[in-house]
This record gives sequence, C-alpha cells and structure tokens, in this order.
Amino acid sequence: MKKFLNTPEAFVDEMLDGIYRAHPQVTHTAGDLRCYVTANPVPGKVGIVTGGGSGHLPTFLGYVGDGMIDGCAVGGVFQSPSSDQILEVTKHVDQGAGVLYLYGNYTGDIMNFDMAGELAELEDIATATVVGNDDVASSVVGEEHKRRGVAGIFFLYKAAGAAAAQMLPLTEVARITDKARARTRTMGVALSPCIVPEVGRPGFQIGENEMEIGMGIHGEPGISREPLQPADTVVDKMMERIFAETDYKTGDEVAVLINGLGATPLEELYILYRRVAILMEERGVTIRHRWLGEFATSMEMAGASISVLHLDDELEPLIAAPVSTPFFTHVGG
Amino acid sequence: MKKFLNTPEAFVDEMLDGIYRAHPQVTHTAGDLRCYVTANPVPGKVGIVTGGGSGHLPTFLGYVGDGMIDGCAVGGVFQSPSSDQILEVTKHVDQGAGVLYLYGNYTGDIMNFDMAGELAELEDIATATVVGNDDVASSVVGEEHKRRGVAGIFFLYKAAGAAAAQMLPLTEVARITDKARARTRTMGVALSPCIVPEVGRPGFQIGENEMEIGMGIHGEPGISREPLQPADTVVDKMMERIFAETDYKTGDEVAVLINGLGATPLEELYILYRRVAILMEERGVTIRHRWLGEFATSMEMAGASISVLHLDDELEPLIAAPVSTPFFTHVGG
Amino acid sequence: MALTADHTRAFYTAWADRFAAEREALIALDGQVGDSDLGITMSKGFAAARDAVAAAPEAGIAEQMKLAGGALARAAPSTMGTLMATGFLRGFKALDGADTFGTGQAATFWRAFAEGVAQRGKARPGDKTVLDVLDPIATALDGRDDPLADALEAATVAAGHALEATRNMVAQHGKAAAFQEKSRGLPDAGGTVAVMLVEVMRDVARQL
Amino acid sequence: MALTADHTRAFYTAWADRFAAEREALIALDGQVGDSDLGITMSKGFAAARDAVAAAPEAGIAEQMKLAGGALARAAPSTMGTLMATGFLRGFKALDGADTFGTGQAATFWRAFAEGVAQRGKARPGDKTVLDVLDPIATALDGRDDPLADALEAATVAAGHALEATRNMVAQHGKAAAFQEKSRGLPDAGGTVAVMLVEVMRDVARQL
Ligand SMILES: Nc1ncnc2c1ncn2[C@@H]1O[C@H](COP(=O)(O)OP(=O)(O)O)[C@@H](O)[C@H]1O
Ligand SMILES: Nc1ncnc2c1ncn2[C@@H]1O[C@H](COP(=O)(O)OP(=O)(O)O)[C@@H](O)[C@H]1O
Ligand SMILES: [Mg+2]
Ligand SMILES: [Mg+2]
Ligand SMILES: [Mg+2]
Ligand SMILES: [Mg+2]
Repeated sequence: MKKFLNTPEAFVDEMLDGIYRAHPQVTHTAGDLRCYVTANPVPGKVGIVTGGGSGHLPTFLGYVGDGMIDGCAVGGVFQSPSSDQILEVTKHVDQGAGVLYLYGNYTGDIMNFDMAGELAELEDIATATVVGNDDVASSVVGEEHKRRGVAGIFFLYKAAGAAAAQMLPLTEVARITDKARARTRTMGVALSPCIVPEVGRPGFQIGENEMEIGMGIHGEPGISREPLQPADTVVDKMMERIFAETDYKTGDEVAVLINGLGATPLEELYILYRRVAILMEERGVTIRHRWLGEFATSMEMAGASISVLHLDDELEPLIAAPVSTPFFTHVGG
Repeated sequence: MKKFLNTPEAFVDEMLDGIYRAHPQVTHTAGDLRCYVTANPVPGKVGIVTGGGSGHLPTFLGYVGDGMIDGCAVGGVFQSPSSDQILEVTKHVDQGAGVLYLYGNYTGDIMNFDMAGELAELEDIATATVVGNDDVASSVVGEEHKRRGVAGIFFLYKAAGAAAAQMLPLTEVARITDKARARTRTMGVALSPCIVPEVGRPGFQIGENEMEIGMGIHGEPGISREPLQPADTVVDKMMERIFAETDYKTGDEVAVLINGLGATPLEELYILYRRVAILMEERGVTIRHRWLGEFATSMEMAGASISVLHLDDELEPLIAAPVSTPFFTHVGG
Repeated sequence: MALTADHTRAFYTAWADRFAAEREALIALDGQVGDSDLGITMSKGFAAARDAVAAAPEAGIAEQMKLAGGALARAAPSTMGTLMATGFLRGFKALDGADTFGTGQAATFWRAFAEGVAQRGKARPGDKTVLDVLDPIATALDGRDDPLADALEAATVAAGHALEATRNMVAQHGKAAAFQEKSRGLPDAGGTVAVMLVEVMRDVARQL
Repeated sequence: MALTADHTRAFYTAWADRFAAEREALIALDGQVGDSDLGITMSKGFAAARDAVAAAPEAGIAEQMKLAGGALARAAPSTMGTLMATGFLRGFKALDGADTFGTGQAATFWRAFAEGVAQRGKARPGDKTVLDVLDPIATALDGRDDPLADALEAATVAAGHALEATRNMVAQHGKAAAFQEKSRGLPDAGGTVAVMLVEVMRDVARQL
C-alpha cells in the first residue's frame, strides 16, 4: 500500500485537520472534526447537509461553501458517518428554514440519515431527503431506487445549492433537487482497484489489459469485464446505456461531467470528452455546461465516469449559477 | 499500458480537440491545434507565452486564460514544441508590447524558444525570457541554473499574469517574474512511474515499498531512493532541503502549492499540507496563500511536490489577484 | 441460572475479543461480495461497546445494552454497525428495568433485536441479510424455559443452520446486491456476525 | 566519385530506414539515463525529412539539407531533433549552390553541422554529448582528398572510437545530467545517433 499517511487510523482526521488549516471558509462543530460545516451561514436559508464515507474527495465535503451546500457529516473511508454526527451538522446549519438531506444511495448512509432525521424532528428541525441514484450500471430501468449514487450528485448539489441561495422554501428546494436527480445519469469504468487504508490491500483484482464497465466507486462489480478498448469505443459503450434510457431531442441541452476516479490523467478525460461531444453533436444535443476533472474519486483508482444532466429551463440557470467552495469554483455563466 | 486513448500517435491532438470543444475561452492559431492561445486577448498588454511537452496537465496550457498567460506551444508527450510553433503563438499573442517567454529549464525547450526568439526579432517582436528552475533536487546551491523547472512555475505564471494585467511594460513584467522565480523552491517525491503513450512501458522501476525523493516530472532521478516512510517524515525530509536554502524569518509570508503528480489522492495531499503548515507555524511563517491539487502532473505517476514562494510586498498582491482559465480559477484575495 | 448485571457485563468483553480475533476473517468474507470493511467495523464497534459498558460500572442489564448500542452507532456507522446498534437499543427498550437475564429475557432481547434490524434495514426474510440468522435465533428461543446456557446452545445451532441456508439465497441489499448470482454459494457476511454474537453469548452463559 | 543531387537524395531514405529500424534500440538506450524518447523522435524526424526531400524532386544538394532540417525541427523538436535540425540547416548554408557532394563537401558539411550543434547546445567537448562524436567525424574528414566512400569509412571508424570514449565521460547536459556518475560506462545516446548518421552516409556512398 503506497500512500502518504502516518497511520491508517489517523488518515481521515489528519486529512480533515489539513483541510481546516488550509481553508478558513469551512469549520467544524460539536468539537468533532468530522462535523464539517460552512463558516459563512446564510440566515433564513434552507440548509443542505450531505454525508458519506471518506475517500472520494472532493465528494462529499468539497461542495460545502458559498452557493452550494452547508454541511457534511464525514465518515471513515467508505463508511457512513454516524447519526449523531449528522444530527450535529443538521443542528448547526439549520437557519430556521429546515434542512435538506442530500446523499448517495447506500444502505449505511440511508439508515444513519433516517435516524438523524428522526432525532432532528424531535428538536423541531424539519428535514426533507433526496437520495442520489445516478449510477445506471447498478440496476435496471424500473428498479432505479436500487441504483447507487455516484459522481452525478455533483449536479444535485449544484441545483440544490442554487435553489436554496434563491431563498426558496424547503419543499421547493427538495422538489427541484429531486427533479435534477431524476434527470441525471452516470456510467463509470474502472481500470484498477483502490486500497482502503485500514484494509491495506486492494478490494478486487483486475487484469493488466482489462477494464470493468459499470464498476461502483467502492469497487462494486459492474456490468461487464472486458479487454481495454480504444477510448472512443469505451465511451460509445458507456453512452449507449445512457442514451437507452433518456429521451434527448434535437435542440435539448445537457450538462456533462467527465470525472476521473483518482489515477486517470486529465489528458485522458479530454479524449473521453471529445467523443461524448461528438455523440451529442450527432444527436443535435447541446452541451451547455461541462466540467472535467476529479469530482468523485475512489482514492487511487484508475478509471472515469460520465454523468449527464438533462437540463430544462428551470435547472439550467441553477447549474449556471456561481459558486465558490475550497474545492470547486464556478464563476457563473 | 492502461490508458484511455485511441492511438498513441493521436493522444495529444485528440486531447487538444477535446479541450477546444470544451472551452470556448481558448482557441488555436496558424491552423495548428498545438498553437494554443487565449480567445480573449487584451490590447496593448504584454503577451506571455509558455510551452513544453504534453503529459503535465494542467501545466502548461492550463494557465492560458484571463489574468494569467496568453499562449502555449504544445509539444508531444514530454517533448518540446517546435520553434515554428512557438513563433506562431508569439505572433498571435503579441499586442505590440512584446512577449515574455516563460517555460521550464529543459534543453529541448530552451533551444526551441531561443530559435523562436531569434525569428520573432526578425519580425520586430521584442521578447524577454524567464526560465523556471525551482526543482531544488536537481542541482546544488550555486548551480541553480542547472535546475529543472517543475510545479513552481505555477507561481511564476500567476505573478507574470497579474503584472501584465496591470499593463506594465515587458521589462517590468520580466523583472517581477524573475523575482518570483528566484524566490520559488520545489521538492518532489515519486512513488510510481508513468508511461509515455508512444513508448508503451514505464520509463523506470520503483519497488513496492520505495519512494524516490527529488525525482523529476519526467522520471529524472532524484536525490535518494528509500523505503516509503510516514507522511510527516516524508514532508520533513523534503522541507529540510527547502528550509536549508531559504531565509524565512518570523513574520514572513509564503504561498504554498501541494501538487499531486497524477495518481495521488487529494486526501493524501491534505495530510502532506497539514505537516507543512505545522512546520511553517513552528518558524513563525504565515502561509498567506495555498493551493492543493494537480497543477503539474506526470500523467499517472503517483507522488507529490511541495512548492514554496517566499512572498514580499510586491509579489503578494499579484499572487492574490483573481484569474480564470478553463483549468484554474481563483476568485481573488 | 439467570445472570445479573455483573454477569452480562462479560458479554461485551467477550464480543470485543471475538471480533478482534475475527477481524481478518470478516474482512476477507466481506471482500468477496462487498467492500471489505466488516472486520474493521465490527472489531472497532464492539471494542467501543466494551469500553462504554466498562466505563459505567453501575449500569444495569438494559442500560449496558443502551450504552453498547450508542457506542456501536458512533464507532461503526456502517450498515452492520448501525443495524447492531439498532438491535442493542431495541434490546434496551424491551428489557428496561430487568434485574436478571435468563432464558425469557434472552428470548425478549433477540426478538426485539431482530425486529429492530428488520425495521431499520427494511429487508425481508430470504433477502440474504443478517435478518435471516437473527430471526431463527429469536424463534429458537421463543417460549423455552430450559436454563439459559441450554437455550442459547439451541439458538446457536439454529443460527448455524440458518447461516448455511443463506448460501442458497441471492443478496438483495447493500453492496453484495450488485454481485447478484455471484453471491449464491457464499454465506451472508452479516449473518456470520450474528452467529458469532449468539455463540459468544452462549459461551459466556456456560462459563458462569 | 562525387555525388549529384540525385544521389544525395538516397541519404534521406536510408536515414529514415535506419532510424525506423533502430527505434526500439534507441528508446532503450535513452531510457537508461534519459526519458526514452530518442527512438521515437529520431524515427519520426528522419521519416519527415525523407518525405520533405521526396516532395521536392527539384531540390539541389544543399536545399535537400534545408528541407530535412526544417522537417526535423517541426517533427522532432526534442533536444536531439532540434540539434540535428540545426546541423542540417548549417550544412545547407555552408554548401549553398554546390553541384556535387564529394569528400571536400562532406568535410564542409560535417564541420558546419558540428559547429551548429555546438552553438545551439552550448555544450563543450567532453560533456558527453553528440558533439563528442560529431567533432571527431569532422576532424577525420578535414583536408582529405581520397574518394568519398573511403573518407567516410575513416570518419565512421573515428566516430566509433569517439563513441566508445564517451563511456568514460559523465553527462553534463539534458536529462542524462541528473544521473551523474550513473551515466559513466554507458555510451552517449546522442553520440550513438551521430555514429548511425555517418554510417548510413558511408553505406550510401559505397553503393553508388
Ligand atoms: N437492508 C439491510 N437490512 C438488513 N441487513 C442488511 C441490509 N443490507 C445489508 N445488510 C447486511 O449487512 C451486511 C454487510 O454489512 P456491511 O459490510 O457493514 O455493509 P456496508 O459495507 O455495505 O456498509 C450484509 O452481509 C447483510 O447481512
Ligand atoms: N546541450 C546539449 N548540447 C549538445 N547535445 C546535447 C545537449 N544536451 C543533450 N544533448 C544530447 O542529446 C541527447 C539526448 O537527446 P534527447 O533524447 O532528444 O534529449 P531530451 O529527451 O532530453 O530532449 C544526449 O544523449 C546528448 O547527446
Ligand atoms: Mg462499508
Ligand atoms: Mg525528451
Ligand atoms: Mg461492507
Ligand atoms: Mg530523451
């Protein structure tokens, strides 16, 4: 295991200590480094709280900041935060307008957010929940509620954050976020495994010339393991699954996210994007917004994912809105 | 070789095609994808041109954009661009105020920029040159002119870009950039090799538990190969070399760049930063600005570098100035 | 012989020891159709439970369960950690005020535990989860009046059979669900933890 | 026999063939104390030079050198590519207007080539660079008046010895410089290219 760390046990907390030392824009509450909150709360605004396992930077905590979300309960590597921690973050970010819980579809997280929501209710904090489930590979059409949440949650944070920044009420923020959720699809492909520090060895093996299409960000198995193919072919296979369950029409607009899983060079992400742009062009679909880089990683896993949000007139300006967090800046437009 | 690409030969040009499709803020000139220039030139401003081999994204072209630099001649992977290409970029970005050549200290690049400068002179374009040589590991004190240029060039682009944006004349922009150069130091450490697409195999080997302190961004050998040690020890060893040749005093200010070489997770960069922050604190030095992430990579190499710019009253506001390029945004302050 | 609060205290040390010893085995088991964290979360969670109970020498039988549940929830908020936490907290509610822990209390505890897990996890019998072992444990104890050690021996046997039966099931929840048919043939990882839970309780009851 | 422009044309095809054949060997050689690109740049660069010359059937002896130099500069702007480009462009300047290529012209060509490389690269003799082979080639040809093939044979022998001598030097320039003492014992990669250059020229001269 080749990682820059001191001890596997201290991995998450020393990372957080580094983040707080680097970025005065964020802080923590309840005396717990893992209860991560914005230092610039907006009075009267709906709070947005996320949470989940560590090991996916900038997901999840990286989206806490101006114009995006307000707090994040930080779990151990690939582990849910506790309901107590979620509750503490909830109490801290609540500005009287209630709190949206927005996180990925994993059993541990669901159970802990549910528990936290029950506890928050006892403290008279209203909560609503939207659970990201964009990973097309993880279940079939009709069983979307079983799908995992992966990089596409970025769009949900963006939409939710912009809606909340407009001072909309909780129900509206939740409705809009849920619409973004329903219109977001992601396909991933992995080339190498990653190592959870406390485990110390890879969670799975993959051959020197193999790729796994549809693999999850914790190494969950995908749709097919195949020999690595030319980049355009890989994109075609991934986009085929997305096109199969979306109804893009000529003139429609989308936002695209090309996400590196951790060890894939940015050069290669642009080669993937090129093909996505060609496929969209062929369909007469405009890529109105696009981001390339690392948005939801699996530590040192090699691979990439493609997320597409089908825009509409309500979502487009929210996705375009400016935001600034320590990990992600968008100047707007 | 596990890379998302179509053919090794098309790697650079398809990457560039992807970049142009993604970012209307940049374009190319002379009918050559590799002559990369800003789409928003500023009349009367000193132009800043860089160039160098591909495979280091966002270095070098990623810093072309508003408030930073104006053009980049793009070479093949780890190869210099040609003097013709540098000349074309020079001609395109020249706004009558002359052009600063700002690139890293590598023989191929120096020869081609020198040739281009001679040709530009024939076309009545004044040029000045600053060659980044921040890599402490690559030569001893007294022989700094032999040192390679690595991630620290980021600070030079930042300073040069802000100086040029103030409409200072070429001599001033060059003087300020050279001052930033003289005050920037970088130390790197590598954990794994990378593969040049057209070569198809790693340029060197490194043992399962080894690291190489001081390795260059093309795999040039460093100072010592040792067993991987705890992150804090690694930082201490790197910073020792930087502290040995700088004269930080209590109350001084620095800018710090923690750069991932390609495959190193952001989590680990924050663990490294934490230790750097502690060491600076011990010396009474304030980290006034810091950036963490991938700024100068070696494709899929695992490892990191630490760059420090010793600020002064002239450099600080330049480093703080806002910039926006497709690859790097700083909102200012 | 029914146990007192001083006796039940020993459960928590024994669980902590057992899950420390099983750390690698559970990592490997979860690694086959999951994310390899089960050994880490169970050893951490039960160590925290042991420490929480040890730190409260006055705590009664039910309170020990509450302390253990809270500690598990904080130290191991994974799927299984949270389910185990829920189970212990339900045990606390069901046995609140109990002075002894005999066969009747054990039956109450395991039934409450299983019901809590079912509600929290929303799994159904046959879904290849910890519930497919917890439910048979509770059923085995239902209405018995033999000594605690004997009753727990019967529950342990039932748990072992139930775990074997999970081999023929296909995972419907959590990370294992993605493996679908590949999960067939393997015992459920959470179910394996449940067997260990009841085995350790039996062993402690035997020794007292 | 002195060569005409129709003959010298054959140099460029032969160089392209040779560097295509040596691609892997040069990658491996540069990989020992460099960045492994030499085989790629030389095969690409000389293929481009061949194509540029082939596309201009009217070009004279010197113009062929100019075309080759320009093509090398564009197709292979690495250290060696740029140095080779500079060498050919200097050859063009020194031989501009020449109708034949005999021993005298060869001596002029190689001297101009070596001087161009020296100026562009700012290396000194003994720095373990291509210059340490180019210079002995030019010196071997200096003032000779035997037939071209014989003169080039002598130059090739001198080049071989000179390359051997680079083994005892320590690299002072380029990526190899970082390897310092480790570069001792190995022949210089750029020097190896220079040997191939003159070998091919000799072989072509022999066949005509
Ligand atoms: N919804 C559920 N209800 C009950 N048990 C579940 C559920 N989902 C998963 N489990 C149990 O959890 C076990 C895996 O636990 P754990 O490794 O903690 O999960 P994860 O790593 O996905 O958080 C499974 O073997 C199964 O017994
Ligand atoms: N300054 C210099 N002057 C002359 N020759 C040089 C110089 N620097 C390097 N060389 C030659 O270049 C060779 C390496 O060429 P190449 O692989 O193209 O370099 P790089 O990959 O560093 O651009 C060396 O073996 C040496 O002969
Ligand atoms: Mg887990
Ligand atoms: Mg090179
Ligand atoms: Mg697990
Ligand atoms: Mg080389």
